[in-house]
Amino acid sequence: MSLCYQCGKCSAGCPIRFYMDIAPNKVVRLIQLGLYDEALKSSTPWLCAGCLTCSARCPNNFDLAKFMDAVREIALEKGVEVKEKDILSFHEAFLDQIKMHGRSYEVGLVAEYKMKTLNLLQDVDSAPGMFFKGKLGIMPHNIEDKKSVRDIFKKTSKK
Amino acid sequence: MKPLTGGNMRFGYYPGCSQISSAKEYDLSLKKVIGNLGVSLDELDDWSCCGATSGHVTNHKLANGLAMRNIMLADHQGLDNIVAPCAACYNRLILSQYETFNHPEIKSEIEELLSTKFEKDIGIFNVLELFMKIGLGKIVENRKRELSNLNVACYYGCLLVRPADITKFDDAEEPTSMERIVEATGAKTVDWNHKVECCGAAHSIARRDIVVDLSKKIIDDAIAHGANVMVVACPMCHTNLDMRQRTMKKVYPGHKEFPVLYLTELVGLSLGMNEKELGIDLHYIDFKYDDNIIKNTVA
Amino acid sequence: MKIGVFICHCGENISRTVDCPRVAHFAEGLPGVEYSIDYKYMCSDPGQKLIKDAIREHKLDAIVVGSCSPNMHERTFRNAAVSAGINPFLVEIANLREHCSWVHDDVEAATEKAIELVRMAIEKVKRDKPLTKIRVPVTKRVLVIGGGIAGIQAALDIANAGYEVVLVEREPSIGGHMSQLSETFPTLDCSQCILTPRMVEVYQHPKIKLLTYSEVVKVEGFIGNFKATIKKKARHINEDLCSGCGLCITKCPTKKKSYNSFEENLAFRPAVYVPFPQAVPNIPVIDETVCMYYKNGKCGMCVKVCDRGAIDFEQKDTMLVADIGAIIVATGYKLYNIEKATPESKYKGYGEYGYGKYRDVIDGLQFERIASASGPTAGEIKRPSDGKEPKKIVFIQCVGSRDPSKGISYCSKICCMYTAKQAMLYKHKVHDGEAYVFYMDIRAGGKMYDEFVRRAIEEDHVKYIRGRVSKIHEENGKYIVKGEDTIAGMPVEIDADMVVLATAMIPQDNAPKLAQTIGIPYDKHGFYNEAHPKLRPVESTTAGVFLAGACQSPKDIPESVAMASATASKAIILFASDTLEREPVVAKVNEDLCAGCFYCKKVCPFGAIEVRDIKDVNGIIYKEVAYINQGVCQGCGTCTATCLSKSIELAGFNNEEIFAEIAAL
Amino acid sequence: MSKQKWEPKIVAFVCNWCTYAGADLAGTSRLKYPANTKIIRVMCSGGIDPVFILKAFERGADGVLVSGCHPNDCHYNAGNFHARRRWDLFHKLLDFVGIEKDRLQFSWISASEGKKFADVITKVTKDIIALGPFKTYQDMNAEFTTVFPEFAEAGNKEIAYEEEMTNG
Ligand SMILES: Cc1cc2nc3c(=O)[nH]c(=O)nc-3n(C[C@H](O)[C@H](O)[C@H](O)COP(=O)(O)OP(=O)(O)OC[C@H]3O[C@@H](n4cnc5c(N)ncnc54)[C@H](O)[C@@H]3O)c2cc1C
Ligand SMILES: Cc1cc2nc3c(=O)[nH]c(=O)nc-3n(C[C@H](O)[C@H](O)[C@H](O)COP(=O)(O)OP(=O)(O)OC[C@H]3O[C@@H](n4cnc5c(N)ncnc54)[C@H](O)[C@@H]3O)c2cc1C
Ligand code: SF4
Ligand code: SF4
Ligand code: SF4
Ligand code: SF4
Ligand code: SF4
Ligand code: SF4
Ligand code: SF4
Ligand code: SF4
Repeated sequence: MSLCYQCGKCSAGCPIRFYMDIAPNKVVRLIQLGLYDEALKSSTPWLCAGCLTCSARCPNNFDLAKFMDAVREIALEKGVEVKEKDILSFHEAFLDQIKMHGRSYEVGLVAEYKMKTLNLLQDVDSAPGMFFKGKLGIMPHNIEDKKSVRDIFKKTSKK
Repeated sequence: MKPLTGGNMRFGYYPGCSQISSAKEYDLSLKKVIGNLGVSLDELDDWSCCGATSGHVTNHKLANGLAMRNIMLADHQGLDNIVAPCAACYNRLILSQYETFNHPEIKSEIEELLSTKFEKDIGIFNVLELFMKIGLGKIVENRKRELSNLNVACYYGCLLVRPADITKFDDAEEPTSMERIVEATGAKTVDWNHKVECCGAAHSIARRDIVVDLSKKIIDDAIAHGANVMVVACPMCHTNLDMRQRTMKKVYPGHKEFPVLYLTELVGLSLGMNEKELGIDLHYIDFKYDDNIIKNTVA
Repeated sequence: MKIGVFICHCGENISRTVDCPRVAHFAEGLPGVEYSIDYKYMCSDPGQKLIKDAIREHKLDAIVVGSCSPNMHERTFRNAAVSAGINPFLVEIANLREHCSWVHDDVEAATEKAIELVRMAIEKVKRDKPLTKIRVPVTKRVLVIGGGIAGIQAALDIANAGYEVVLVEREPSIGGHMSQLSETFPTLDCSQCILTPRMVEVYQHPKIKLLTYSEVVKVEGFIGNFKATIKKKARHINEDLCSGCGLCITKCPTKKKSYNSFEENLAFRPAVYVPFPQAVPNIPVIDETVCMYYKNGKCGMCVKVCDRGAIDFEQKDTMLVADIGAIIVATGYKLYNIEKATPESKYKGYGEYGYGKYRDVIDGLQFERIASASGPTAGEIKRPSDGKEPKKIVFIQCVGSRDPSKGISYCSKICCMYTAKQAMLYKHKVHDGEAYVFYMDIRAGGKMYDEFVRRAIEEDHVKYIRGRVSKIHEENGKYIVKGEDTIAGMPVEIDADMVVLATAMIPQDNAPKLAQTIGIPYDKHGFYNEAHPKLRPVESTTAGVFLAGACQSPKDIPESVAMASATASKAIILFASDTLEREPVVAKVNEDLCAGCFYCKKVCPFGAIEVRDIKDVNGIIYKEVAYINQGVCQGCGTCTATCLSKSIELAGFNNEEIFAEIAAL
Repeated sequence: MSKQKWEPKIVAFVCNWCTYAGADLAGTSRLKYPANTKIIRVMCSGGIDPVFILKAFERGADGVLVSGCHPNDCHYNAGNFHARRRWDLFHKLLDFVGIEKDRLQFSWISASEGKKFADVITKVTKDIIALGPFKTYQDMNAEFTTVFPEFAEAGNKEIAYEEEMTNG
């Protein structure tokens, strides 16, 4: 983490920068200064799309994208209140599908996501199209050895 | 079908979740096209989801575990390499494997998690590398259609070439491998700005607003540089850039529809296959290629 | 052999923990010791007199002094011995203070150790051989490699002191990068105006032999006695006949055949050219790769117009050999740019900034040419792509520098300053223009330097934004510069008309090769290494080779000039006497024993070992052996430890002497 | 101090420019360390012949320390680099013939590291005391000298190889 010399190149190139409350480099700075709470409650780590633009361009080879992964993980462990709840709900719903079926199941995902966020109207513009084109399966794709995947979840669970 | 030099090529195949649902046409066209070029794919038995963005953004160990389960299956199945057509899967698999083999702590952690031992480094290829391995000459030789009316914007997105020191196949800022493949089909490529810009795929559902803005910028830049079609090599990119144009039209009233193809579909067209065979009719934005006539595309 | 032993108390410094009389008494009983005594202050005048008297009185052949570290007073005691008639290398010091009394508390243990140290010294001195300092003659001529401002300054200083200089420049003209600059910080005086007179002075100086369009291909020998081989490339123009009228240049039909490298590829030049109008010497060269005569044997226009008959298509490269006493390396730097933005060039390198892809994204030297009154735009600020005056210009600092991901960890040191200068020049020329500078830190250490940067901000209203730019892309003829103002914590996007990148200063392409030719070390980037970063900053570790200017690390003009004058004085110091005197601690090969394996040659860090043929009476070579050049050998002894047949001895530290010390334990 | 107790004999081969000066600094700083070690000065650690060490053991030394400039600080540019390669091999050889590795120790001590010098001497002395007197030299002497030429040969070959690699 001391690799970051706060040049700001990461923030300058971050595609999501305009939607974030503080710049990605500032998240690093706050952690460098030991101000964990401030960093963890910002929306930035949640909005980060993991696109690796920052890591690819960082002049000092600091892997900021991976750092963001770690910040989110710590925030979840510490139970810090998440600013971008919808995003977290999405990730949770996505992982739940994998836990259940071994593969992602889009109908289940959307259903669960909507249950979590109560944002029932959000996806109407694409789903009908997808059904129409025969792309969204009504049934989930289950793998055979679901237990092995569930085990991975169980063993890595933080709760 | 002409045999390839050095006999038939076989690759392991990790389709990834999108390939069996929202990106059916990618799966379809991939299999068709490379079959035509004399290459066959062995699908990984009982593969599971790589965890995608949601995995690594929330739980590092889980993410590695989900990805490495598939590497383990590939090893058990005796595969030396696997093709992962989705950029996100490709990125997850290659990074997890890299971490596993370069960090002894992570290796032992994952080995314990999956009760296995990792010895073999499995080659992980994306579709671009797959075409490179097959050889561009093969495409040229088998070309049936003249695609020279197409001005193609090649879109790599963020996860295909990054991090360049691990993926090691192309330049991170100005990659050119996709252009070379497209040029092998006889189509033209345009030089544009946003070929490695992120479309925000991870937030496709939760923050539609962001994704629409970002995708709009990408499409506009391609149009501004004279492209009449865009080619992608990732189902997530495709979802955002094709399907999201529906929302785009609402948010940006003047938006004109712009066709987005999978790289495999474009290659398929040049090999003489039709839209239906390649699943192009499943796209949200229509694209018809009736020998030298481009209809319904922004010129 | 009669040995004298002198044990010093150093006031109480030694005698507090070492029983000095007992040590002296013990030594007295050892074989070979003729005389032994202890005394309060050996280095004092009475102490030295005591030593001298004892030498004379007891007819001593060698002495051992038990005192402080040899680093302190070895020279004192050697001088005393010499004045009493003993060879200085028959003096050994037993370090009883720093290595004994000061580091131990126990009197018994310290005394015992002192006794052993003295005994070891006695055993060594018994085997010491008288040595004389080595004298080597000095050729009083300096080879200066590189004719930038550093090379020019060094050459002039040395020549003005009355010594001969051979100045070798790779390009057709001297002047280096300084001749390309517009105005120079921190005074904004015109670069050409202050440089050109010096270039002319070099050309006219009777003591300077100027070899342009030439390269040093081989260096042999050692300090005071180098032999340099210089390749003079064919100009295809007879320098003695040419009057520099320039007619051939104006008439040559290949007007736009190649990029003008002096103009940083912003202009073209014909096959026959001088790099720039004020070139020294003002004699053109013909570029064989472009000239039509070399392509198809046709044209010959230049021959027709030249009334002096100076064109010579048959001219060949020639080799010159010069005897040289000292070498000054002043080969300067180049910019990290990978590829310039020429219309055909492929984009590579700094992909995210579109460097080499967008024609209006240029580097610092290109801006210097655009701002220069003698440049391709006659000093008007215009974009290379369409010749329009840019109304919004962005400067980006630290491009490549301080960027380990691109392989450069260091700060290029001058770009903060020249960026401020260029932004200022822009504002002076384009009054309604806006100038932005993206920076990480401002490094403006120097007299009037920070004031200069402040002036750019306060008086010329250049907008400084702290943060590195991530990406530049083009949109409708504008360059969208995406940055982050890390102080405000806000993203910034500027739609600029032109972007200037302050790219890193890196060594010349051939820097490592030249270093290998001369035999000097260089760092991982290719900059030449100084002998000591603080105390010997202008010397290389190879004796007689000095470093000036930006070839050692990024430098501005004042520093380059200061270094150049320092190297000149180092060379002049060397020439102050006719011969060089060196410590005689050098290695020597026993030719009878040498097996000719040349492992020693491989390990010698100074390249002091050569192959020598041994011939029989008929002059037929029957054996090859190692030969150590005493002028080059620095006496490290690495060869002696490497030699399997034990054929090499290091004077003053030979195996016998060391074994004797070990045996005395 | 009574003489009954066994005191180890230790020889330190040090280079003139760095470690010798470091030892001087330990003195000027009045740092204390055990008196068992005697210094033999050579110009460069690159010039220390393995034979010196064998001789020292032969003459009854219980331990040997070799110390020079830090890598890259060498007064002679590269002498200590050769030393390091040679010692790596030599150390392996000692192990091979059954001399405890700790009897021969290496360190890099610069002219400004007086404290380090004192610490190293203290540590080496402690290590050697722990190993006890060195008696086996006579027994293995014969064996050693037969192995030695091969070792030296191997060492030189490696140096030569290394040089070829670095010079192109
Ligand atoms: C954009 C820019 C603006 C600058 N502005 C200023 C300023 O305003 N003020 C200031 O003080 N400094 C400025 N500088 C710095 C200045 O250019 C350098 O400090 C100075 O030129 C260094 O001089 P030099 O003689 O060491 O090297 P150079 O000028 O590089 O000269 C080296 C010479 O050696 C020759 N050479 C190279 N290799 C060989 C070889 N193998 N054999 C023979 N000859 C060889 C080269 O052809 C060249 O002529 C600027 C630099 C840049 C990049
Ligand atoms: C806190 C600090 C830390 C530093 N650390 C470093 C570092 O780590 N590395 C580094 O390279 N540099 C360092 N420096 C800088 C370094 O101290 C100077 O570069 C260096 O000492 C300058 O040497 P000088 O001979 O020019 O001047 P000085 O050291 O100032 O010597 C001038 C001498 O002239 C004498 N004098 C003054 N006036 C007269 C007179 N009228 N008549 C006769 N004698 C006179 C003075 O008594 C003095 O002895 C540091 C400086 C400071 C303040
Ligand atoms: S680009 Fe790298 S060094 Fe710069 S602020 Fe971002 S993480 Fe830090
Ligand atoms: S990885 Fe996250 S922080 Fe980095 S550029 Fe992408 S979105 Fe921004
Ligand atoms: S070569 Fe002839 S024409 Fe050309 S400058 Fe010299 S004298 Fe003039
Ligand atoms: S012969 Fe060559 S140099 Fe002379 S005028 Fe013709 S092209 Fe130019
Ligand atoms: S001088 Fe300034 S611009 Fe140049 S590398 Fe150093 S800090 Fe960056
Ligand atoms: S005054 Fe000193 S501390 Fe401040 S910037 Fe300059 S060198 Fe650095
Ligand atoms: S190492 Fe010894 S034997 Fe071999 S060449 Fe050198 S001096 Fe001769
Ligand atoms: S003593 Fe050192 S410098 Fe002299 S010849 Fe031997 S290895 Fe070279």
